[in-house]
Amino acid sequence: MTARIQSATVERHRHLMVPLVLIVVLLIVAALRGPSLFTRDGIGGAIIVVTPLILASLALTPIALVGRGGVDLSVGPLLGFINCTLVKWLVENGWTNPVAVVAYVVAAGIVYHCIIAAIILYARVSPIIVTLSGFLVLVGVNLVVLDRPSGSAPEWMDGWGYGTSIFSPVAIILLVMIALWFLFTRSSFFQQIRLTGADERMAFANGVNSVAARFGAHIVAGIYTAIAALTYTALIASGDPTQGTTYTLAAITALVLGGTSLGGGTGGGLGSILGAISMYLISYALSTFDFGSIAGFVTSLSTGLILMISLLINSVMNFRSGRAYD
Amino acid sequence: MTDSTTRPESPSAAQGERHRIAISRSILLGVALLLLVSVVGTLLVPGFASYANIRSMLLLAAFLGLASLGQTLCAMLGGIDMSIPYVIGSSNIILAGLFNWGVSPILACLIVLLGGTVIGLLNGLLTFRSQSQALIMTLGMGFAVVGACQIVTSIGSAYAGNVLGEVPPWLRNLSSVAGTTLGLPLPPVVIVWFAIAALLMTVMAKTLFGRSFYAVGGNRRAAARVLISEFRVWVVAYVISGAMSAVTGMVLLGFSGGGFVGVGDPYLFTTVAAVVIGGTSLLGGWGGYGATIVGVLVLTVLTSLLVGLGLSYAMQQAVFGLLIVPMVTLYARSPHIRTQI
Amino acid sequence: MQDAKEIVTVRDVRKRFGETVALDGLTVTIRPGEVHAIVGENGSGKSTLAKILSGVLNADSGEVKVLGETPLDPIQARKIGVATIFQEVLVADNLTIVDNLFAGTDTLWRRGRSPADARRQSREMLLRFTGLDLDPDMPVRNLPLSVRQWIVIARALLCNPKVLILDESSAALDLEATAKLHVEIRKLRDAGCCIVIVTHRIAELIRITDRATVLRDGKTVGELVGKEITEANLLALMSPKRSLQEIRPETRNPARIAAGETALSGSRIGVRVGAAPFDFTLRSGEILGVTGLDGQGQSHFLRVAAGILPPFSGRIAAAEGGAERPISSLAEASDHGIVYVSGDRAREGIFPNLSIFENFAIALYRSCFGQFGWIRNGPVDALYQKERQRLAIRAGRASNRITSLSGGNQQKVLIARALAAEPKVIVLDDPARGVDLQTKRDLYIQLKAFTAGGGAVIYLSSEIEEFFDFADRVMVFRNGSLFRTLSGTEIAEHALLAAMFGHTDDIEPLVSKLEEAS
Amino acid sequence: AGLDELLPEHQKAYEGLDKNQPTGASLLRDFKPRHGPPWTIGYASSYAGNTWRAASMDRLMKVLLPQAQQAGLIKDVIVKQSDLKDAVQIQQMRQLVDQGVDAIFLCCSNVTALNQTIKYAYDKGVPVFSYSGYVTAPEAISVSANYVDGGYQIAKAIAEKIKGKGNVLLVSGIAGLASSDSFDSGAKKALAEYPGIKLIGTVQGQWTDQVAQVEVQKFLATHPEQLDAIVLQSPSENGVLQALLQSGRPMVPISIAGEAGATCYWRQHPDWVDAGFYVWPPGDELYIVWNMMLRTLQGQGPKIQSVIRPVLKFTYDDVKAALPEDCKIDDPNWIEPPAEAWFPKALADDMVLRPADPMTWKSAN
Ligand SMILES: Nc1ncnc2c1ncn2[C@@H]1O[C@H](COP(=O)(O)OP(=O)(O)OP(=O)(O)O)[C@@H](O)[C@H]1O
Ligand SMILES: Nc1ncnc2c1ncn2[C@@H]1O[C@H](COP(=O)(O)OP(=O)(O)OP(=O)(O)O)[C@@H](O)[C@H]1O
Ligand SMILES: [Mg+2]
Ligand SMILES: [Mg+2]
Repeated sequence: MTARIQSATVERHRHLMVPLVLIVVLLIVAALRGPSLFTRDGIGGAIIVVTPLILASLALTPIALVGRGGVDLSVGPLLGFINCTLVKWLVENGWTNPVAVVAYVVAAGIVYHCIIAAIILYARVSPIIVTLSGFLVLVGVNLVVLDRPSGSAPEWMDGWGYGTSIFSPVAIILLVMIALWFLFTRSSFFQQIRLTGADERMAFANGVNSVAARFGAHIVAGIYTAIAALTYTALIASGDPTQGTTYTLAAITALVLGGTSLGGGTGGGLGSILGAISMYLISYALSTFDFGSIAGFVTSLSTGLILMISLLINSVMNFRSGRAYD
Repeated sequence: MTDSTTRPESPSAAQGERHRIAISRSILLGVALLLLVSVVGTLLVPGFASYANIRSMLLLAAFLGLASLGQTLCAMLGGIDMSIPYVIGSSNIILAGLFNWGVSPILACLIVLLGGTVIGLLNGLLTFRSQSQALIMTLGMGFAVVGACQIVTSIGSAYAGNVLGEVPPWLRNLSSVAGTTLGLPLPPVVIVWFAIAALLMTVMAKTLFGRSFYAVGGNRRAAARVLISEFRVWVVAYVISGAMSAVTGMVLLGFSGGGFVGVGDPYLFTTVAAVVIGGTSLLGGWGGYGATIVGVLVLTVLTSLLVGLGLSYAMQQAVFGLLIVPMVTLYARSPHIRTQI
Repeated sequence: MQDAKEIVTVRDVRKRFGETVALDGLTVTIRPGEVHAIVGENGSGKSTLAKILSGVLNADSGEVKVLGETPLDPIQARKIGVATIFQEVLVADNLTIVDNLFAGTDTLWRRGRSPADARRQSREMLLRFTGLDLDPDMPVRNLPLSVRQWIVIARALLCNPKVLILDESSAALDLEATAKLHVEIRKLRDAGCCIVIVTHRIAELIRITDRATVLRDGKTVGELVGKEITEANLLALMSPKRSLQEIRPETRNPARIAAGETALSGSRIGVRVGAAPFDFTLRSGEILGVTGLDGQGQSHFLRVAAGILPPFSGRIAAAEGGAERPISSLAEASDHGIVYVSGDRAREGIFPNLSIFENFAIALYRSCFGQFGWIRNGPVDALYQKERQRLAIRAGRASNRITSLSGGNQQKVLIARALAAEPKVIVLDDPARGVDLQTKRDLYIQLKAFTAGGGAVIYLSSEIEEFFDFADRVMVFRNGSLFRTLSGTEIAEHALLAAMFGHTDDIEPLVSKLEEAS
Repeated sequence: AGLDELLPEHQKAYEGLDKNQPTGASLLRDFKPRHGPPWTIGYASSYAGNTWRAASMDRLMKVLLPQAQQAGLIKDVIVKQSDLKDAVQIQQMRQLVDQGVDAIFLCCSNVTALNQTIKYAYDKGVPVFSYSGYVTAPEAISVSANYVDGGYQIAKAIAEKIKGKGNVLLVSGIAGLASSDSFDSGAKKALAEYPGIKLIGTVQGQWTDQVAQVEVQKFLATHPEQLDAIVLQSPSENGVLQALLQSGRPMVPISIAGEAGATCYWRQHPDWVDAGFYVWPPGDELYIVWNMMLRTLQGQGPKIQSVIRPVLKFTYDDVKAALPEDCKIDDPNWIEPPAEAWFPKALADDMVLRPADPMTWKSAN
């Protein structure tokens, strides 16, 4: 019996295997090639660079979990939007009170995602399509808000992107958000999200409030995207209309590397965190090699291969738990 | 999207095409929108309806149309192919590179086509078992391919991402604005596109092979029971997608006269947008290339209109974005959950 | 204030889907402490009623009162005390047993019970119902249909309901399980809550219900109480057009079958590890029944016989002009004229995105036109019209989506598809699941006609009544292997039960136990 | 200090410079390297996709690096590509610092995003240099031509060529990047001085011939009205030329800034245009930053945060000298002025407090 429970527990965490192994391997490579990663500065730098990605991929997680093949393509542009408007609308008008700033970014994220959730629910269009249009719209809007990289972060953020200490403000934000995430996953609310995502018809028919669950999932996503934008602003200490967009593919990749299936069902926040970290480590490990003038191409090639191989292993391992055939 | 009402049998009702659920609703809407945009364009933009403009719109539509073909097939199975833009860019520079290395044009084209097909095959094989991860798997494939091809082209050249050189005149003529078909002032690639489209649409409508896509998209298990192999259909979709991306890359070389790896980038989300606006749901089972063609034309004409109105690339994207949801809501709403239990 | 004697009042309720009228002025009243059956042909609106009572659907017009309130959505219905087991077994494949079991018990902010309790409770319940000690953290994905059905039933019982609605919940259960279910139902009734049962299993219905409301085309056409509830009366009300007589299939004739040569045979077949291998032969002109308690290997055997799965050991062979053609794949099977019809239409039957016609035709394209050949609708259409008449399929335009048909009619389309292929052998996996009496009869008649024409049929059912007057032989499975084959007059309740429960001798005690259980 | 320390003739080049570009006294004027030569250099490149980057990389690998290695000044150059992702560029730069390079140079990135990273490097004793585009970090040295002036002169020459009236198209670079925006502002200023000239559109050429070609083709297709000239940011003249040739329209003058293909067309059609301008010749721009970097590492003490030189005009005779009659009009190479002409010793020496020839310099110890 206990054996059975074991197996069940193992099965439920199987998706974490690949990112874990990947991280270990990459850490070894880093240790051999670029040991400076393990210095105070190395870690400090890693944290400020990886935090926006971790938070962005955490933002994708509840949306993936709440089902209908939910993947938020617009996470990047939204991050960019909050970054630009924060710099352009608030800082340039002198509203730099920390409380006001945080309140604004969170509100912006929540409002956007409530709109998205409402469209998904009431227009009954699949999330990937809704967020694709969100992506396109925001890409445009961002360049209207800020036509070129410029502006500056609120001065209380000065030095947040300097990253020479492990417990930098950014690191603390990261820890708080992760802690909050695990509180969230303990809540009954999160259970409702999982039920809705696993089988919306079952959930609805059994009196699960699937509408509230979806709104909730999107609100959480909005909050995490907002904080991601905040830490990104700290990283570049300015506004940038185009950079945010690069986070969409990066975050989705981290999500999937973390073993979360875009088809719903498996996955969770821990996976996304590990996925994001391994994304950073991939980039770091590759940068420890010197490929001269073809560096960019080798990076692209190896990133692609690592992605494919991890996914492959993942799907092979989860094969039993994959779509059952006869 | 469907006429799913139950009426008493009328004698005439049970014949010919009536047997197929029409996706005409989406197509009609698309065509209506297309006409609207064209009229607005003609009124607002001087020379919008000029032959020169129509010709170049058709040309750009042909490129997008060829690129979206594979995306449509994948979407009909609930898959997605993110490697399209990267395969386009790669085949674009590789072909230019091959020309520079003095490989005979025909052979060069065949090599590139083969390459695209192989990549498509790999995509299909790799994604079959974990179909929900197709998005990232194909993306990874894209990165890998584009990286590899740039490394190859950078051999003996400083201009890796960016291969310039002699493009054979026939290829230039095939897909440059000034190209002519048998003397007619219309680039041959447009004709080629129409031909491929016509062929594909008939095959989809009129052969078991074509119907298999709908069957698998609708219910994989049931398809297996009637001896339709999900595996084969799935892989074929991706193979076609890879091959068509390679073709797109080639004709784009003829268009721009120089290899550039970034030439495919605009097609990353545009192909998806074209498919969706046309009326093929990304969840599989619905739509078809006919719908995508409408989507492609809508996007192209709209782009031309927006450029004409002086909107920046960014604003064009925004307008597309604003367009998608209403369009899809009009004809591709998923059923209300209440009716699904 | 509603009349104390009535817990559920449905007055003149209408519901339409597009142009389909599902309910057309339906009126039902259900009193406390009664087991109330809703009977009717496929598509008569039973499930729609069930959905309206549980707030899944809302009536277009008319009055719906449950304990004085109108359930507008499942959440509210749950509050009122309505628990429904829907016709389709609604479980989330990727979630664990316990998650599925307690779905909906938690509110948005508060947990109903501690995870530990939940685990303990779920293990106890499933042990009681299925006799299996199941790990609550195991995903339901890999569980057999019957266990999933039990999970859904247990879920309903867990929210100790005042009104319990079962829409064909026994369809997926075998005899023993059904008996257990009846025990639970009686308990609840005696506790004063009222139970609404939708079922096509007349025998079961007669056994357990106190009152039956009969529906036709979304209208109430009559109410039967206690002793009035008989097959004859029910049929008369459900479909007055035809008398009971003419729909009784003609009785079998052993002589012809003995004469028929072998159509399909298997030697040393083992369907799973450690199961004793066995032989079987199917003669043309014969209807071979297959049954057994759940998980005894019978459905596995059926898939082997149809070529969907290769046998674990031994070989299946189709006889063709004396020669034996081994069968190891679906393709080979169909080459040798063996077709398979599944009772699980949603999962492996219909194409929900295709029209009724294409659902019928798509299986025929290959034989008619080949892989890349030109499809011409003419010939297929002729076939379609023929089969439609033959099976009396109640379908609208052939271009309608198949999902606009009721379950029973969808099933008929699938059977029509099988017959149209002019096979030698038809393998049917519980095809009558959730199919009304009328349709069943039509089906039996068609299969009889088919065998009369020299065809052979393998027919799996967990409802033993189906075999009476119908099957020529019945293979009873036990422990993954053929336990006993009954033929001719042996095919009767007691003998079948005995075999299913592994007794070879007389089994009066067991049967009486079951009887009094139910 | 800073600008006013320069000789007056050199100060002229700073006129009309982009206002965000820092021209204060350099923080590196007393910089001492952590150790003597040979030094290891990091090149944090953000992009490798166009001929310009390629040509510049070519000069580095084939000419400058070998020379400096010869002179025993440089051990190696470590190249990183961040594919236009700021976060990656930040990570790579920090990584370069942590793995102990002695200096970092980078090209035309976001003007502000890297500032904290540059400070990080500076505090670790690693000077950062930006070429062909500036960064606002006070710790860095930015070297380039005066792009506002470049845009101005190029546009003015075109305007003169079409006699001050007609429809003009502007092919910009990458919207949002400093050098691109500076160029545009200068060009627009010049065109505005001619009432007869109408700017009928702007397209983003992305500094890539193929992109420029497609964009111009789209533009021509949707703008049937007459077009009289094209002002463009190089590299894109080859693409624009192709677009014009393909469109079947009459050829119009376009600005020439060093891409061999378009210049070759000029070689073959002498009165197509009157003058070309070097604004950011890929190899030479790199030469400046390389030169200033060596000087800084040698402790020559740069005076000012931005090293600016005026754009350089060239004529048909220079082209004749540079290209043969049978040149190719899609030649992706660049013709550049001799490095010495682009960054004369006099100018270089004036930019530092303790001038010395960087190649012959010997470390004190
Ligand atoms: N005749 C029918 N056959 C099959 N499905 C139907 C039929 N009528 C309605 N439906 C299903 O019911 C769904 C909801 O009906 P409808 O299209 O009217 O949306 P709606 O009116 O907006 O629903 P709601 O008002 O509850 O949001 C449809 O999308 C369709 O899938
Ligand atoms: N979601 C829906 N969309 C369109 N039509 C529907 C829908 N649900 C039911 N119908 C139609 O309403 C009628 C009644 O359906 P219902 O499922 O209530 O019949 P039923 O009595 O449950 O049949 P069965 O015994 O096969 O379950 C049928 O004609 C069916 O086609
Ligand atoms: Mg409605
Ligand atoms: Mg029903």
